Amino acid sequence: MPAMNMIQALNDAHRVAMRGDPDVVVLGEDVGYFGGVFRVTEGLQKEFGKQRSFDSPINECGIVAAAVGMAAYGLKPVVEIQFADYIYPGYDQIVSEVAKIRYRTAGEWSMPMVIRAPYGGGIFGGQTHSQSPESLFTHIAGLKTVIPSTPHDAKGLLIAAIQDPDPVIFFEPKRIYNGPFDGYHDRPVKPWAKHPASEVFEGHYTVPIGKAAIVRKGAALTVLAYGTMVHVALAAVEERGIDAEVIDLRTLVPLDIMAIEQSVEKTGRCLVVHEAPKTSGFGAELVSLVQERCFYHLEAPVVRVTGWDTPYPHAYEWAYFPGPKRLKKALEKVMAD
Amino acid sequence: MPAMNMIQALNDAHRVAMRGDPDVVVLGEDVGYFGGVFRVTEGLQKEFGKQRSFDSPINECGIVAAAVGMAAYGLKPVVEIQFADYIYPGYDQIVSEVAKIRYRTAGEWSMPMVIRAPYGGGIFGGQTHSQSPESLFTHIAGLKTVIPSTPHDAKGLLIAAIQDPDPVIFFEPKRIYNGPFDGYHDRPVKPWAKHPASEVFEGHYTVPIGKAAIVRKGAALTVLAYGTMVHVALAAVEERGIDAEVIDLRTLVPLDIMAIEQSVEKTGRCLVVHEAPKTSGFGAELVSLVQERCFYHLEAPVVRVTGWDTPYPHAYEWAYFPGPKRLKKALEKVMAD
Amino acid sequence: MRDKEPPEQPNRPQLSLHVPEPHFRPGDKPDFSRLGIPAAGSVPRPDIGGSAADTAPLATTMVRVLDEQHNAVGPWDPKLDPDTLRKILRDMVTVRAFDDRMYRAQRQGKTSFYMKATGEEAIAVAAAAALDREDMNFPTYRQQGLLIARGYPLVEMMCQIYSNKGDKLKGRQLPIMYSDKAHGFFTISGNLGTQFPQAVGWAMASAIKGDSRIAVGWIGDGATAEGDFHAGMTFAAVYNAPAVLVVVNNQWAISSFSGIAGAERATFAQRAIGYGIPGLRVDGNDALAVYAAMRWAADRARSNLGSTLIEYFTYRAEGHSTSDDPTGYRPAGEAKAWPLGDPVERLKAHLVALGEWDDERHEALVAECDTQVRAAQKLAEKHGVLPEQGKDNIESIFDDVYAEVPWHLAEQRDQALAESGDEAR
Amino acid sequence: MRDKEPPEQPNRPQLSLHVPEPHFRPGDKPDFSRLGIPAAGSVPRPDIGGSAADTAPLATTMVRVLDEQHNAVGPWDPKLDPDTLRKILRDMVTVRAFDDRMYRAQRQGKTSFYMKATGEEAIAVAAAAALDREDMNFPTYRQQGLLIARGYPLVEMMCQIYSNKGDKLKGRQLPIMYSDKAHGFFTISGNLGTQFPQAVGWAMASAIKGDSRIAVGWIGDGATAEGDFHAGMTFAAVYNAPAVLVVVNNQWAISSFSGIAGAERATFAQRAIGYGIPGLRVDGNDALAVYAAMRWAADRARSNLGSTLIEYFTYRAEGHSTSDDPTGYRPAGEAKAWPLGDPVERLKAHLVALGEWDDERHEALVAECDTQVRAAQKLAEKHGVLPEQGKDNIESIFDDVYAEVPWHLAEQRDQALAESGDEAR
Ligand SMILES: Cc1ncc(C[n+]2csc(CCOP(=O)(O)OP(=O)(O)O)c2C)c(N)n1
Ligand SMILES: Cc1ncc(C[n+]2csc(CCOP(=O)(O)OP(=O)(O)O)c2C)c(N)n1
Ligand SMILES: [Mg+2]
Ligand SMILES: [Mg+2]
Repeated sequence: MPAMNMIQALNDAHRVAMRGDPDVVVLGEDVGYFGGVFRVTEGLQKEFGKQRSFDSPINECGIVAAAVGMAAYGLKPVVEIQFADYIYPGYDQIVSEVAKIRYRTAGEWSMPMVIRAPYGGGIFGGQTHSQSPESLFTHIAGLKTVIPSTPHDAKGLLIAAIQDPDPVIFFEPKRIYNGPFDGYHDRPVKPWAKHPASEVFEGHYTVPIGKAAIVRKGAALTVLAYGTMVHVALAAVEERGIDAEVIDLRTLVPLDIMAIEQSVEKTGRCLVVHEAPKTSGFGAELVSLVQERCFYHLEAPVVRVTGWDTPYPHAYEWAYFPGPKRLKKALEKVMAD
Repeated sequence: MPAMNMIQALNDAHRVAMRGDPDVVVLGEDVGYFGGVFRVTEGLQKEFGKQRSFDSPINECGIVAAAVGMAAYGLKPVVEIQFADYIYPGYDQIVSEVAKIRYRTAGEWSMPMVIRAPYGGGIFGGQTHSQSPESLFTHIAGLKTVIPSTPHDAKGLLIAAIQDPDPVIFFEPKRIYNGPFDGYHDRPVKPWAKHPASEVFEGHYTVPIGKAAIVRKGAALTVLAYGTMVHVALAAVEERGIDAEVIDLRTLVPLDIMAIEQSVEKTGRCLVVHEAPKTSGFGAELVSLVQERCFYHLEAPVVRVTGWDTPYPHAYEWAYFPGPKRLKKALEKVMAD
Repeated sequence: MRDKEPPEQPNRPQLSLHVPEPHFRPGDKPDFSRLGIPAAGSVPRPDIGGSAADTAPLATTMVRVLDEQHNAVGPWDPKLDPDTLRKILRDMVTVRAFDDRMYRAQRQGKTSFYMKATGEEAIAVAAAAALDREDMNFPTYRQQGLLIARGYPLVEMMCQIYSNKGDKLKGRQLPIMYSDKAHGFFTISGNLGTQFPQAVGWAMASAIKGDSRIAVGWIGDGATAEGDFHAGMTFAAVYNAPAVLVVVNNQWAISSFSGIAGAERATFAQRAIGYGIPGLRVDGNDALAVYAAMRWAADRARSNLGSTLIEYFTYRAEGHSTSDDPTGYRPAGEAKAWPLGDPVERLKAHLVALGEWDDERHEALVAECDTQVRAAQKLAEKHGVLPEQGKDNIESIFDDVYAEVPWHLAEQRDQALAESGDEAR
Repeated sequence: MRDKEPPEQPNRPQLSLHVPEPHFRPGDKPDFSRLGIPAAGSVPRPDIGGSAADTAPLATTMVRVLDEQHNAVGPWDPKLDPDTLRKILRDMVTVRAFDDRMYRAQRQGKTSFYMKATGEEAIAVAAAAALDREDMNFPTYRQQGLLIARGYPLVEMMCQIYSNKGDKLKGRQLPIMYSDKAHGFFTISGNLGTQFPQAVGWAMASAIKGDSRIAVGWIGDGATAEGDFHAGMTFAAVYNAPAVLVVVNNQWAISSFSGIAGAERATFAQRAIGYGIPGLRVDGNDALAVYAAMRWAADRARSNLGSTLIEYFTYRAEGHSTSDDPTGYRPAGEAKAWPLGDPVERLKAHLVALGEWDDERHEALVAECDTQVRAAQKLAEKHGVLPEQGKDNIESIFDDVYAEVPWHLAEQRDQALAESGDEAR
């Protein structure tokens, strides 16, 4: 089983899906000849031709709208938004069209498509290359939102997303494209090769949408995380030597509520972690669900560890990013309360 | 003191602000000669001339972008988005520009502007004339989000919003433009005239942004609501004869957290109400804040009463809208737990 | 903040903002003589293989076929046989009868909303006649003529308008937001402009698959201001997409006239030239010109020569919708004064001039269409009208959000059913 | 779902998708002879009072002033005095020296990101010379020449690039995302295109206030595809806004060439004609032509005659940014083959031809600018470089989100300070 980084795994997922289904087409800014600014679509044009993998104009509204038309025709478009920070010009097409077409036509038309976008911070990208806008999509009925945290899951989830009958917003944590990240920016970057989840099956396989992964079993408290923060949380838990259960949500909508309930009912304590700003972030939904459904099991308030309610400040990246210090303080708080 | 409906009160707020400050200009679709499809800007062009109140092309991106340029010049634009459902084409300009310009320029440029939009259901407007997208704005640092529920507050809050140094998203509950609504769609519409809050002071006054209003004092539980739902909640509470404290938030960001904490610490129970879909709605943030800050006072889980996680279905308006039945069931639940 | 006093610049003229104003407001006497309408048959018909530049002159004039004597003249005459002409006439008359009945139905409280296409009937109907049955339309809410011309059952349309038991859209959409794949009619969106670039995407897919079907994207004059218009034009130009892009310029948005969309400085057809796409400006009340232009553009697209933008110039004779009263912003008599006439009357007169039609037959046709519409209405109302709807099948609210109902919607469905006091599944 | 087999239509040609491809890819030998560059001085200069149509011919050719013998010729010769020409030359040389030093600084790990304007220096610099000092620019990230031409301190620019203690933007913005109101330079956005319609809004405000200042909106060839471009053009046309709208066509976005933005079928200047706005296509490497076109457009705007779109045709000689390596998608030698030459060399040669300049003076100038830039760099680095930043003044993160810090940000500020182990305020 080959060891891959997340970019290679995502590239492989495209190839597997495109070989298996001639209706899968890929478009987006710089995705064709060049293979994308993060090289996720590298070589697709060579293998599948310009009619199935090509550059688009710089117009995210047009990219999504073209995908809507293609899906209406019967194709399965996979589009890349170069950075999640640039998805907003396409927001109307996503919210008003992609998300609602199955519903408003009572199923006469459906919108099988994947909208991929690298997201999140930790790369000194400043205000417009670091955002985590997931909760702007989890609020929209009709969309599924998926965020992988390992090469293995990235490939399996992307293939599942391409095969899904419904539109999937697929956010890729760019900070861990090339290696897992424990939150210590001053330590050398570990490559994926050393991580077990870099072992990616060859060929076709899927990781089911809507199922979380318990990445660390534990009894003392439950940590809910996704994307880059899964690795940061794991590191903090180990450091603090707390017997935490760490759940990688993998899919935000539809959420794996069973996994969450079972864990919190067991631990009675819960920490919710994400990079996005706190107010109306997806953590708010998680806290609400936990207290609505596990209230009588809770021994302490559910705590959120998030980015600040400010734009992403370039030079202050590591004071903004929810790193080890913020996590450890929160772990202590949840355990102390 | 003249009795006004909400449309008259908002129109009056425009006039007061425009008379008091020559830099206030109004633009939007159909707002000029015609005075807006809901007539909120009626007569402004006649009184202030075409250079200060005029029709815009049908391009919400352009409307907001023009306002950004005008605010950069030193004007105070007040723009109307014809329905909140049509704000998405302007979303990039709002999220990436309006919200971030003060921050990214360290205060060198500011964006004093008001973006008004009628929102919410109850008028048989179907999927694209009924939406409540407030949580898509409360997540965005740099924006203030205001929602009035009476003519008196509508005028005072709009004047405060126009005078505010920061951009304000001002959502107007269109269902109660002409009269309060108790949630019983089959009962005759009551005009505002009969409601005390239709008494609107003449001339200039403000209702402070960031301050909630306790519209009913009570000890049994706390109901957090805004917009149309304030009136629906009050009616349900009276019917059930529960001694609830009903808080009209009026501003969602920055939130009046003191008012909420004081009330919940007193009552120990909390109900959160909005028309918007449940998942990642603003209710999730409210539930999270209450359980984070009042956990040890809570005698029961905080309950959300919301619209469903579906688009707004035309014929099923009253099965979708969080009306008296849904509220009363929830009130019982919170009290029973 | 701006330095409140602009800097002193003695030899600088003071700037002032230009805000377009329609020529006539309530109380004014409308006069369209300024239009300078070219004579029918006076505009050349370039080869479909030509360049965008070849059509530049056509973007500022008007393709017209029917002359003052009601004869079809000039190079754009599509030379349609009388049966085809009568079919187009019948469909236009049906649209008008349908609009009339449904407008009344709304006024009678049987539904929440309606939009007529009065005065614009030739556009959707004659365009449909020029297209292949398999071509796909991405329409706005004013192209009901496409469905009627393609034989979509009136009862189906009415059930959608009533959001009733017979509505295949399950009462979820605002009235007139039709959708029917089998009749090549993409689901209408309430958000203006979105369908325009979607049509280009569909056309791109058809090209990718080596298909021969083309797409038609429709948009109104006011909505051309949306970014979606630019997205559609740009993608159409870049990929040479097999699409026909249509601007229905009825000169009004809601209360704002086409000048607020930029029509004071250029025609909408001229926009196309700026993208290197051919642009045609066409008399939208002349059914033969409408047909000829659509046929020319469709042939280009189908021959893999790329997209064409057609501006159909017409006049919105009635209110924007049942929520609108145009006397608030334009002269009441303006529709009467409109010089390009009534598309139904003009086609009728042409058939009469051909000796293929007469007043009795026309009256009979009008009566027949009206009867047909009334009959359909009776049938549709058997399935109920809006005020009675939304009480049962509550569970249907939660279907089709996704292919399968996820847990959170299942929970909400149970809650909704409990609420509606009908646990029965 | 689509009927997997497209319907049988024997006499229908199969469609296929056109995907634009640049003329040369890595390994090819670039040859720009196809361009057909018009002779300098050969293009007429219409009156600023004319219509958009008058400029239609200028939208497809190229306004050029400097001929092969380095003389300024033709109606567009702005007849600038030698001192003005030397000032423009100096500013261009300064931009190049600045880019060179800051590019190295990024490579040395002193900052995270940098973008050069190599080969495009004439555009921002000569345009600035043609504008009034009070006019407002809404730039992209490649108009550093505007700041340098207006005398903005190099140290200020460098402190922003280093996000250091001297950075007036408090380290919040990506390098080169400058902002300076006093120098008429609006805050650069990371989101492409947004500034273009904002410029029109500023111009509308100036007109509303009876001011005489105009706005200039800048955008790249690739970004013209964004909806914001259409918003800007539409608002400019509707309100006849006193703005100059500039497309810097350097023929490349990141890895995609201008054909992916629609340039195969029309020039960017032609877009303007479609809106009824004058469009000029100009040799962007000819400083005199750049100046003359901007001056013509600025005079129009200031005379309340409305907006003009200028396409400055140039070539992005280096990578898109420090994150990009162009040899991955275009021939390495392409910049050398670019026929419109180096804007610095061309202006130098013109001054020499005028007898107003010579090689020694030029070498002296280059050395002087380099020294000036190095001196500024020393000063800037006294305030620190990026890797050392972000450790103190943590509380500043929470300022300027709003005019006043609301309770929730105050709480987060305390949390951040506690975290950074520096309770000291
Ligand atoms: C994005 C968006 N903005 C605004 C509206 C409100 N609206 C509905 S129809 C309309 C006027 C459209 O005019 P036009 O495009 O000329 O089409 P017509 O009604 O004349 O056929 C407006 C402003 C909308 N539906 N969507
Ligand atoms: C909305 C948005 N989409 C995508 C990007 C990513 N991006 C940054 S620069 C660039 C290319 C822009 O090319 P062009 O407009 O020609 O400007 P140039 O770099 O050539 O000056 C792209 C795609 C962005 N910054 N914003
Ligand atoms: Mg119209
Ligand atoms: Mg470029």
